[in-house]
Amino acid sequence: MPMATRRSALAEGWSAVWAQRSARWGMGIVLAYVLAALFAPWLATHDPVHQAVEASMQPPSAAHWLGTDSFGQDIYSRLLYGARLALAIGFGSVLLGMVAGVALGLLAGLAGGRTEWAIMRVVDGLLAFPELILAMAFLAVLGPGVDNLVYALALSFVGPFARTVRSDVLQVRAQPYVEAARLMGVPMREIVVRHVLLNVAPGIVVQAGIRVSIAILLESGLSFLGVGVAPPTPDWGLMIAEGRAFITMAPWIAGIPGVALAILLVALNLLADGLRDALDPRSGEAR
Amino acid sequence: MDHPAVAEEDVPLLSLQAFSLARGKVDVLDNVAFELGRGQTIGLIGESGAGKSTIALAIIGLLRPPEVALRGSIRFDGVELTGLAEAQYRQLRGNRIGLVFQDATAALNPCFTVGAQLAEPLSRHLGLRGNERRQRSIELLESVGIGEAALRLDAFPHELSGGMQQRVMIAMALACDPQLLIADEPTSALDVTIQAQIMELILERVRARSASAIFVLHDLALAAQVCDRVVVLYAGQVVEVAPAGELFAAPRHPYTRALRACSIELGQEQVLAPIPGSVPGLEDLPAGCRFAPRCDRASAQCAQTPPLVSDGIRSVACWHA
Amino acid sequence: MPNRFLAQVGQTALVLFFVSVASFVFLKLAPGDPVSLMLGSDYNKDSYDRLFTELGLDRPWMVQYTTWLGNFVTGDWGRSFVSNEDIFRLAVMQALPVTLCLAAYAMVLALLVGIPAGVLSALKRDTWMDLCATGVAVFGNAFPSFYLGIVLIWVFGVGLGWFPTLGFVAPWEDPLEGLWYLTLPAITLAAWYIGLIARVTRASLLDVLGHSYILAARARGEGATRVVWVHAMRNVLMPLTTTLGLQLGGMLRGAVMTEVVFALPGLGMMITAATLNREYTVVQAGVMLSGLLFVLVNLMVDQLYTWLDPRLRRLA
Amino acid sequence: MTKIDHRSLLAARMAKDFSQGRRSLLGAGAAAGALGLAGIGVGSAALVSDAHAQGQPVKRGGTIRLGWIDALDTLDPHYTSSLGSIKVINNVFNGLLKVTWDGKKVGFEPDLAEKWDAISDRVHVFRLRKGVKFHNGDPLNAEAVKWSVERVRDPANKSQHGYHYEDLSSVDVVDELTVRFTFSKPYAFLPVALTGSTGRAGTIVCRSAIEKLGRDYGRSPVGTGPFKFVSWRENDSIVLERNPDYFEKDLPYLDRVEIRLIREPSSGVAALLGGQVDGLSLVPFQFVPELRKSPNIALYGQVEGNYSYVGMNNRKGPFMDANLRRAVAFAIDRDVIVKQGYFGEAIPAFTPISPPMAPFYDPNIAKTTRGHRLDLKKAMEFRKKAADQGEVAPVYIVAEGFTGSGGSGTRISQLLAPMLAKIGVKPKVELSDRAAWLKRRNTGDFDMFDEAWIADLDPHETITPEWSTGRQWNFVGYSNPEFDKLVGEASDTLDTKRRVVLYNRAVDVLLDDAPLAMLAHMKVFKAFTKRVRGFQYVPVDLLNLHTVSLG
Repeated sequence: MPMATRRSALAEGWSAVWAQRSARWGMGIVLAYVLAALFAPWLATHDPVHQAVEASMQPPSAAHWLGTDSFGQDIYSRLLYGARLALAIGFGSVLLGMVAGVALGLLAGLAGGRTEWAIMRVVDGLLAFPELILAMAFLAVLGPGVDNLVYALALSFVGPFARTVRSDVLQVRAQPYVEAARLMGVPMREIVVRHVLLNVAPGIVVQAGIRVSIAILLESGLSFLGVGVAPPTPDWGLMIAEGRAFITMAPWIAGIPGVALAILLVALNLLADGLRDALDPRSGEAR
Repeated sequence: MDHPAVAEEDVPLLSLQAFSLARGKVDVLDNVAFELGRGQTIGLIGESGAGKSTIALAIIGLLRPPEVALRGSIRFDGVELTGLAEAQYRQLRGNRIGLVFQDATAALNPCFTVGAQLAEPLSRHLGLRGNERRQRSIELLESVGIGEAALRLDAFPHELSGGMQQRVMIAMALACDPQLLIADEPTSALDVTIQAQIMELILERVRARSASAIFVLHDLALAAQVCDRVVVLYAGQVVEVAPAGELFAAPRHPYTRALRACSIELGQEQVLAPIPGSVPGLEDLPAGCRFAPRCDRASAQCAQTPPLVSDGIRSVACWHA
Repeated sequence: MPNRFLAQVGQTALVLFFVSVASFVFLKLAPGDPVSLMLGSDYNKDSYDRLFTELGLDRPWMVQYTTWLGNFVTGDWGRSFVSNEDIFRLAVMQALPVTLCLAAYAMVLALLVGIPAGVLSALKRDTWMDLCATGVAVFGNAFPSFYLGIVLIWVFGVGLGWFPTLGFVAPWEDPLEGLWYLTLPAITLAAWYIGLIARVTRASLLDVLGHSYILAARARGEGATRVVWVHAMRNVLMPLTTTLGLQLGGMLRGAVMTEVVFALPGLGMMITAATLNREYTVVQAGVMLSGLLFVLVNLMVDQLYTWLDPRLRRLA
Repeated sequence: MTKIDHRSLLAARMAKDFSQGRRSLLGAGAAAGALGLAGIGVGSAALVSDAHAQGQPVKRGGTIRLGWIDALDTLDPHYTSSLGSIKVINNVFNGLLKVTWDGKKVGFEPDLAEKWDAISDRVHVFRLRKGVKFHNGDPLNAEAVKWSVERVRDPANKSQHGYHYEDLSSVDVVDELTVRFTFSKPYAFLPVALTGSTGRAGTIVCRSAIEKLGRDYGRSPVGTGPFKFVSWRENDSIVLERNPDYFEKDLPYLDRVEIRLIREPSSGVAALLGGQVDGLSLVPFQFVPELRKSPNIALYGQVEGNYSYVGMNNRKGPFMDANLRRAVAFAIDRDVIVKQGYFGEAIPAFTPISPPMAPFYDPNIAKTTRGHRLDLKKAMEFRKKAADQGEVAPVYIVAEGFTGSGGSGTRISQLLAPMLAKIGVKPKVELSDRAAWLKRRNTGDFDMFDEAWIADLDPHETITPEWSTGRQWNFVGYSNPEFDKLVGEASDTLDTKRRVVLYNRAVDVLLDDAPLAMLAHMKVFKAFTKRVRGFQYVPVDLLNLHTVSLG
């Protein structure tokens, strides 16, 4: 069967992804979240930071579809606005970490020898650092603010990306077709982009999918430790952290954002699995 | 279930009647029919994608509902296989029917030693244990021409050469003296020098047991040498069945003739005539005779599917044969 | 193979050195210092200065680091500023064993639940069972550990009273009691890994089932269970080990939150408290230990992986 | 336990109504914000332990398990700043006097000092109990008291509680069991300073142990109290055991005390309800209603001597303008703060003087016009007079109460936002961890912050060191000579009536300048299971186990 050319592979990849039922579910949910985040102002029923003192800690009702938190703020509206931050922090930090990590991984994988050795020891150092502490210390240095939070989280993703990309690159580099390309005089730069990067793509995409969920969990952990997003910003991680103190009286305060986060993470994983199955040609053929 | 009581000569060991197989909406096999007598060898010939391997897997029961939909019948040694319960079918596999895979390297589990994988059919079907089983395994390896068999037993597949691995495959398939051996292109993954040896080995082992064999091949000339009869497949349909020699000498179906034309013969000066176009994808199968688009004698009549007409010895499915 | 081992020891030393420099610099740059915390609201300039100099925090950074490193290497890990406790005793004798027990117990639970869930969702691919098995498994790691911990405390601890929700009994002293105390924290920590293990098992099982040797095994008459659990799973172990090796670093992230919620005096708690108090000597000891743990785990995983993969086993 | 009728003698000698005011300025690292601390009750009678009331026979022995959710720093009384530590210290040490509570008023009773002769308003002679020994066997004599007081007083040791003895010129050993204090000026605050842990400076420590252990003394204290120190496992637990030769007869009843250190407040409450601990050192506000309802739990607590406030930087930034500060003070709806910030477990604060400071506190201040209260009209008036008429965005530094003081770390800032928006003040909230927050507060790098001064019993300790010019805890940099004069004068006179007048005027000056905006006086709770008997509640955030037994 003739090897499909790379360009059409991505197009064909997407249709393959769509073919998988679970991936379809995943993509649908993620899309719903993105839309909710974009159209939050129109979908929300209340101003997310409006405190209705008399209506604090109310269970879901007609007035407040998903209940209110300990300040009387409407949880449904905060959930929508919170989606913005969750996606921004989640995808932002992962993309940043990915770019840096992939660059490091590629460099290490391709350069080999002393540079690879040095880079991998730096990466090991990053990985050896407990993620939460790395983020907390780095945030303490940078000072408060969501942008600093994204940098802090991104730092703890550089390690894993670099590591997986490097091992993928080493594997791909050994493949005959890369050697063949080089023999045909294809410049190294183009080889890296066309052959190595595209073959490494499935691994990166799956990593990214999983990492987004880790990013949001880490951010919630930071709120738990008392650093990170400043209240009253509507943010899932903060809502869960703040809600923990009212778990017996008003479990929905932390429960609802928790469930929202859980559904997003399930969707991301389904999407990631779907992408993995679709973009990884070998698994497709063997079926 | 041991051998069935009635084993007359004339009842064929294996017979496929109007056998069709569909995977989802795609009809992979359409109305396949042929018979295999005891001690006989038959070859399934056709370009890749014609459904040769599918037939092999269907016979041994590795392609069954719910993955695929079956119609028609496969009778083996008097037993209807299409509806057989999985528990019974499992007792056939590796015991009464052996399968040799095309690429032995991929068909041997990298994490287990040769001995461990060889021992499986022996213990499951013949109940052999311990030393007796090990002794039997060594004999089997020696019977397929593997030297220092005892050493090889504890080796991992990646430590053997391609040819050696193929021999192990054969030993495994023949471990329980099956009545039917199916060899799915057993030599195409090997280099030419070893191909002949392996093919010779299989034939010799099959004849030694007066077992029947199905060879899945894509080389008409090889089929002619090795098989008693040959079935030609095109896009999931049987287009011609005939004794090997006659088929090779006087192919009647246009597709078989075309196949004959592009197989190289030593000492013959000939211009190779590749068949124009390629096997149609299983999704967009033309109505009627599926070879029509590539057939030089195609006519309006070919729009209807030609029946398989038999004259007692040969049969062909073409309005103009 | 001594030279490979020596190389790895060398690498470890360099990694830990890098980690210690990074944590030192981070904590020094971070605003706030242990002394202002110790004085709390009773802050006054002169007690601040006294303590600041007494603890040697006024020396130039370079001096502070090199003295710390010099002592650290010779086994004197110094004393914590706030509690004046010997850090080696605190970190190695007290905090490390707690985290190790918790992590081990959690990993066992995660494997016991994660692998079957992964196999189920692989075998029943794209059916409702696959979706719900993946969903449940992934749901486990969708909640931050601290929240999951608190829910478990209130449901199983206070509500049903099945498990203690607080404190630590050393399993090496009293195994039954120790494990009983560690059950809820272990579940909290394991939840994260169940999802991960299930997903990796599903993916690699699907991949392995596509190979011909599975078909060959069935062709030999092997039963479905044996084909999956012997032939297929044996090959799934390899990718599973590599992923777990990479992910074990994250174990401490979960441990930090779990230990805080369950009041377990582990490494995670120690490092977090010390970071918040800007006690750089304690943080460095903790991070060095977690770094060492991380590297050792990776070495172990490499060895396990080499043993698992026959092709490599013969080379090593 | 016969009580020598010393107090009336002292009361007659010192002043007509020797109302004991004193302070323990604490702001424990743990108490940033409203988890709050101790003061004296008003109205709701304290729960005096039941067993003793009915005279049931007390069951001796047993181990009590307690949950500590407020953080500890050191167990060295002269260097601790955490109330979490003080609750432990008060079970391990004694002072010359001790604080008691009869349900209505705080009292001072002899502890190590049997007799207190006030020769004049500057010279005091104390006669010590006989036969009292430290846990390591050293005798408790005049020499030990002198050494201990000098340890705190000596500037070289730089104890943060040294200021108690600023006016102490000398401490002399009269004889084996008699010691004389000579002050340069009358010191109305003395009783406070001399009580055990709450006074910190007055706690008597063991010289030989300190010389042997040095800084480790804080991790293995040796005192004279009812319980001896056994062990402290970092981040895990502290264990105390019974001091067999404690000088109070038959006490203590318990054999052993296990204190679990818990960082996550809700886990602590869960442990209490789950029966894993017999008591909690502190109860987060939001759990109080639930514990009140639970039949198996006894809750001790009421409004104590504290106040929470919003500090505004007088040195730089928008709040240098007094009118803007005044606008903030009158824009805050304290009922919402009480209901949402402290879940109803507090009362609005008009002035820093809290209800327990009986003679100084005016119970019907609400009816007067004194102090800060919600008055939007007045707030807008001040706002219009303010220099900057545009929208003001002051930097509001907050820190979550991770160190155990519950979730109120950022609650106040969130509740204030809508209130201040009405007067065109939209604070920019900056969250950081406690270390960074303390650094910014101590160095004035903020425009606003909120905190609480806790466990005070006397106006002196609750406003003087916080708002006098140049004092260490005057973080906002407030300075008003008239205020300094008034509080200085009030500290030097013993006549309570005169002190009331002076403090009222000082408070009015302070609140008019409004370097702070008053918030609330908080209730502080301890909770025990019904199994625990004989706990004597003292509204100064103490958890004395002397008389506690397990039913």
